[in-house]
Amino acid sequence: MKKVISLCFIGALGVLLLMVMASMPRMGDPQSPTNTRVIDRYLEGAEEETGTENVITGVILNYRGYDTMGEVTVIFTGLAAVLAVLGRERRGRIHAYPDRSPIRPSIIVRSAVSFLLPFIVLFSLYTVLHGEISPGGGFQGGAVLAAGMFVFAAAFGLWRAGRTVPPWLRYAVEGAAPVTFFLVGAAGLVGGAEFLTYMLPKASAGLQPSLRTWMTLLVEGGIGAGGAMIFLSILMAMAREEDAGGQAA
Amino acid sequence: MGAYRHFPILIIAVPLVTAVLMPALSYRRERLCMPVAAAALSLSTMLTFLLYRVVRPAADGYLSYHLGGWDPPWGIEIKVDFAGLFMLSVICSISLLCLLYSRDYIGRELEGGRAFAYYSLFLLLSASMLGFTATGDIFNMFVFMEILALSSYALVAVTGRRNAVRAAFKYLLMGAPSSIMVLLAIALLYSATGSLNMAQLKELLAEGAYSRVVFASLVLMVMGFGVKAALFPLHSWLPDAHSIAPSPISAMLSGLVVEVAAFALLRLFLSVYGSGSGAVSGTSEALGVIAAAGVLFGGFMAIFQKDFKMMIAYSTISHIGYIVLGISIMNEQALTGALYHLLDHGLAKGCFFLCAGAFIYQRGYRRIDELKGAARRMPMTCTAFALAALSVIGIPPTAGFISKWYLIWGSVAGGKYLYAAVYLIGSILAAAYCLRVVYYMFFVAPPPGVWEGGPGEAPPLMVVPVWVLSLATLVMGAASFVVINRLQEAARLLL
Amino acid sequence: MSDALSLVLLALLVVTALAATLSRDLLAAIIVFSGYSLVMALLWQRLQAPDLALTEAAVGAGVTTVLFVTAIFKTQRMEEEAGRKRRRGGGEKEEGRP
Amino acid sequence: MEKNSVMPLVAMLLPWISLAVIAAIPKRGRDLRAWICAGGSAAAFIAVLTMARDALDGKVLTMNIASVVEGIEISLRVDTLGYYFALVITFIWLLATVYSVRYIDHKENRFFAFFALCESFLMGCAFSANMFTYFIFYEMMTFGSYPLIVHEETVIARRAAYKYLVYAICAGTVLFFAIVAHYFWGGNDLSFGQWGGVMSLENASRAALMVVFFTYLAGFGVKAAIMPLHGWVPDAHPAAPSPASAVLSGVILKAGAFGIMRVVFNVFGIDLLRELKVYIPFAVLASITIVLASVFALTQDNLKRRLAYSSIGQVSYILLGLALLAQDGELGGIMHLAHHALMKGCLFLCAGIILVKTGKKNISEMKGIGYQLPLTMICFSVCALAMMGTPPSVGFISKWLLGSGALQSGNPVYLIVLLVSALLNAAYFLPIIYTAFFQWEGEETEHPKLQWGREIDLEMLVPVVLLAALVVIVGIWVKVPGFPYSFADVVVKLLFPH
Amino acid sequence: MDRLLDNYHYAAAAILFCIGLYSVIVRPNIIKKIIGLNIMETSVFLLLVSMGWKDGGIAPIHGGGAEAAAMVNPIPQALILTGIVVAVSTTAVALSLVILLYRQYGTLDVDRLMKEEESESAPAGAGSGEG
Repeated sequence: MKKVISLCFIGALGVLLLMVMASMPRMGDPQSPTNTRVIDRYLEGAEEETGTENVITGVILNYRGYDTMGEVTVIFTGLAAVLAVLGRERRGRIHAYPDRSPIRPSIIVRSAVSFLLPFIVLFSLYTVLHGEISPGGGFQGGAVLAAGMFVFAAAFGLWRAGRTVPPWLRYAVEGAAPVTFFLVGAAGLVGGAEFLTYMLPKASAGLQPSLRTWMTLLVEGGIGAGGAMIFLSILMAMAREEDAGGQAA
Repeated sequence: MGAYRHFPILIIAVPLVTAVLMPALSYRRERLCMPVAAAALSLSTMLTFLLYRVVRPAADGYLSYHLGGWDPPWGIEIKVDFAGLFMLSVICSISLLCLLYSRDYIGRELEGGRAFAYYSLFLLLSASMLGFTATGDIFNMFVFMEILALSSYALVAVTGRRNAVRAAFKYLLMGAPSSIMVLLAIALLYSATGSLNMAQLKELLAEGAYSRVVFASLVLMVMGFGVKAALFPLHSWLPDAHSIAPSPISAMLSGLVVEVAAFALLRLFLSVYGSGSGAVSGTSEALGVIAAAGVLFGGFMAIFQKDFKMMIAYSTISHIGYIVLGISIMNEQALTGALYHLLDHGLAKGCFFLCAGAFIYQRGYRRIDELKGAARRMPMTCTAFALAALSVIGIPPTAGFISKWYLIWGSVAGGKYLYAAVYLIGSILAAAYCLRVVYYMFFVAPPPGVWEGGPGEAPPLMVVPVWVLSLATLVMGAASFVVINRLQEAARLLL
Repeated sequence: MSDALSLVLLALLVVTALAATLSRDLLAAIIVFSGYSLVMALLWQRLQAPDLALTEAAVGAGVTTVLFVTAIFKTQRMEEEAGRKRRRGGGEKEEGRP
Repeated sequence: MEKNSVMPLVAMLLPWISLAVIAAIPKRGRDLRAWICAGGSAAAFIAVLTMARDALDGKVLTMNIASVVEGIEISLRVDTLGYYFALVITFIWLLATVYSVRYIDHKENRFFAFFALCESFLMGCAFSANMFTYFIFYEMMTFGSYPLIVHEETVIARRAAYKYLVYAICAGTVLFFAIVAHYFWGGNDLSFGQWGGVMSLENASRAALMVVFFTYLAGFGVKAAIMPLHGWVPDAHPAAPSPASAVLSGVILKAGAFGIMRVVFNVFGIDLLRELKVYIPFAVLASITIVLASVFALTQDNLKRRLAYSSIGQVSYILLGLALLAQDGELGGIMHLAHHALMKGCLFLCAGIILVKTGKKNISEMKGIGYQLPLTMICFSVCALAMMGTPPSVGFISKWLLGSGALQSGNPVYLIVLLVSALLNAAYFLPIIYTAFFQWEGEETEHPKLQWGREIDLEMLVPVVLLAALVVIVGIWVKVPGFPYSFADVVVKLLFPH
Repeated sequence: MDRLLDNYHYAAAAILFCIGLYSVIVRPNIIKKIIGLNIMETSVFLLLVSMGWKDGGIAPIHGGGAEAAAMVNPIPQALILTGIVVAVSTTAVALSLVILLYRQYGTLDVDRLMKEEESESAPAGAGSGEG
């Protein structure tokens, strides 16, 4: 019964949505509000104003930097939530992943992974550092790095992974992204400008490339490292074996 | 202006970054988590109250902060007008009290290794509410809403008990789709206007282009925030979540989180879509009917509850109905009443849940008939509860009376006599469910085996917040003149 | 941009989404879902959003999938069928949902 | 004629002395505490007395406490009418407190504390300068009197108190609506400033004014026990301890009547009411209440219950007086407020003494009780006769004035109502006196001898005797300044300037 | 309706949204519900991206003499980056809750969870625990 009702509801919603879509501006229309308002400054000005060739990065880190600060906080919140629900994994209590996996990764997989891994890490670093001139950026790089670590963990087990990236490192770096954001922003405050303006009082002389770029890189690196570590911690918390929680109802 | 200029961002960013530091802090010194968190929150509370010196209810009385120095609409803007500042101060002070309360309560609830996550999430919750209220950019609003949502799911489940986890999951299953609806609504709005800044949106929407898209986005917004605010048909997650969560969290959830969602509705109606537009007027009519139904439904359900916290949760549904009804009436008086009721509801409901927490912490009692004769062993807590109950009913001279006065005045002035009747019936229902408990506490002999021996009053760090809250309801009622006129000004400006 | 390829990609999206929704084998559903993310990434690449394509490929197809797989190894691989229900709970399906 | 003064506030706050003391020494020295409470209300009485001169000269003392928004402020204002009510309150309260020193035997802290609170809140009502303030103190008083009724904590008391609370809350919400409507249609002016009334047909339609008036009538009518709304009274009075029920029917019922007085005098004004013609249903309601209440009283055997019904009737005398809208009618109504307080207070206190000394509740058990408690029963009889309206007594005065008011207003039918009710009063009071003095257990021939001294228990007896004496004295020397007439006269002169 | 022929990306987004909603509301299995959530979210992202499209547009990256006029709208892409993060965090939280639920109830089926809820009267159960 309830199924029928909800199906009707969904159907009705779908029809309504389609009607709305039909009455929206034509996709790709250069005259549509989205393509006429606000964006010109981004497209023309970004390069000079933010010093990033990749407009996306410019927007993310400069124009809408506050959003990105919120974004990295969201992912940190995800970590904190997972930890609050499942608790941290206990050191040395992690067994080969996946615990009850039917498949044992074969030697081929392992050697393939160990061959690929350096390239993955390299690529992620490239993505992070080259974010402002080419596609990519802090978070993308972090995600790639995390994916690489996941592959490593899948092949060699979380235990190895947990040893390769020691806990203290993770604990320290987890919060890196928001913290770097805050520090850079506070630097702007100290400089007498608004929060999150990438500038310092009077240090920005003879640095090459400009101080703004250095700070951008700092933030990118923070986001990347923080994101990767957070993903790894979430995975570990989810994959740790059950009795370790000490919270059976 | 001077240094005041930077306060808004500091108010938000300081708790946020403190929350992020918690894991690193916990790695060696977990005991320090709570004091550090309290310090951060009290700092932003202080800054918030300092802001009252510069923010005035006048056309140019607001404080606008352009992040990164990019002026809107290109950059993101934090905009603190008087109504927003009022909400901010409510959020700050109540969450500070709940945080203090948590030390004993959570100290016993959670074993080490998870407490840091609790405090981190608590700070994230408060900070996200602050950011959510203060922001002037509609997508930024969404981001903070997500932080808010995630942290509250986790905080409901933090004890890790069967029904707690289930309640949290129920909450998530209703909350996450609603967030997506809000995101979709924002997308539609952006496609119709090409802007995300609230102020600019209001101007652009006044032109009335793509009216169908705009209307759809408004409806989606109302559905999305309606779930978060537990409006009547979308409330089903609330009773479980609020009654099963640890009590300080229940206080936060029902005292602040649902309120913030209601405040978001107010912002949308007045500061984004504009009270004039046809979409808003049509929607607010429907919203009024729904809210009225919610008032009555919540009140009736609350009367028949056996579980104390359940009763309070249903009363929350009813009172959110009050606020939304006031918003939907859309005139100056009703709006003032709604704003003031945000304060009153926060204080009273916070006090209720903290009282319930005290009973649970001391005796593990949570059924209402277990509270018979409670006043003999825990007089302080019971008296505080009675005071707050007066405010919930709306007896003069409590804050509840003031807000109800304005709400009813507004509904009479708006010619909505039926709504006035709804408010009156609502307060009769409130009297029914509150006074029953007060009567049990003070005038009924405890049943055998209950309240014999065992601990009495809760530890001071739990009793003090309870009393501060319940006295605040009295003070804000008797001394409402300190703020009410300026609130009315702010309401006039919003319209 | 009305060209055949994006039409195909969209159709593929819908198909994969339906498959992910309807299959009883959760693992299969998740694999299909990661395929869905990859198709989405391709589409975004066509829509001139390389950053998004990269992110979606890494996060949607990579991280999310791994998290899902972990969750499944922690719980169970198959959806409960009506038969197993009837053995344990007594056919809820017939009674309808509470 | 207006001058600022803190005196009203001081008078209001004096009873809180008792609270302070109780908070200070909750355990030790029971009598000491009780007497200090009595001292508190005595102080309040004296403080009120000091304002007598201004009130008699028609001066007005004002004091603004807080202002919520324009038109809505919490402020005190002592005009003659309010002062008069405050005088009644504090006097009855003083006697009742003295009486309770002996009477109350358990939970005395709670009782005295809330007793004092109620006094202070009631004075707030009397001194309030606008409807908003009045409502605030009125509601506080309502909730403050709940513990007085539930004091015995027996099942009956609980049920009665619960009933009281339900009635009170519903009334409160109705009243709340009435006040908002008043504020909205009365040109944002809730004050009791001028005697003409603030409502006018310019600001609001006829129907709107009707709505405001009748919601006010319903809201205050619950306390004033107008007939369909009287349900809580007959249960609450027997349940409450006697001093509580004395003030309950002596003063707290009057708070409702006083509210209606304010509505009639200061909100609507005589002329507007006459124009709206609402006084007709009002008067009819009052008359019905008078007659029916007396009829119900006939059927009661429980003494306090019978007294309660008689109170219902007597309060409606006041309302009838108001509804007549004639000079003497208003005069009689206002004066009856005090007169009835004296008489009914005395009667209830007597009932209390009977209960304490002989443990008898029902009239049928009271054969020959006049010989065991002669003084008490003499006072009782005096007041009972006064209730019937036999001269020389206060009851006679008010009945006389009301009657002439009925004639002035030109519909003598109300005169008949008064006569009928007088007969009914006789019908339910005389049997009590008869049972008390002319019936006794045992043989007709040997006469039970008077037992003086059995009732000597000054704290309880002095108030009774004092009240009974006043009933007669005030009935004889009516015009002495300080007696009800002197105030009522001022008020009525303000109402009917021509 | 002919506009729909131009906006078929939008239409696809709407359809995907409904599929996701179906999976969230109707499918009894929890993991399916979470998959549905992800589908809903990505559908909104698709809507946003195609909203930012401009006829003959190029990626908004300077260098190589790309002229600004032809670039597609960068804002939706920036928003979606945030949105993706939000989606994955939500998924992580939901999945951890799922793991805990399965530990305690031994089922992933919502109907059975509801049955459990009725059998154990929720508040009392919490009451026994929470104090």
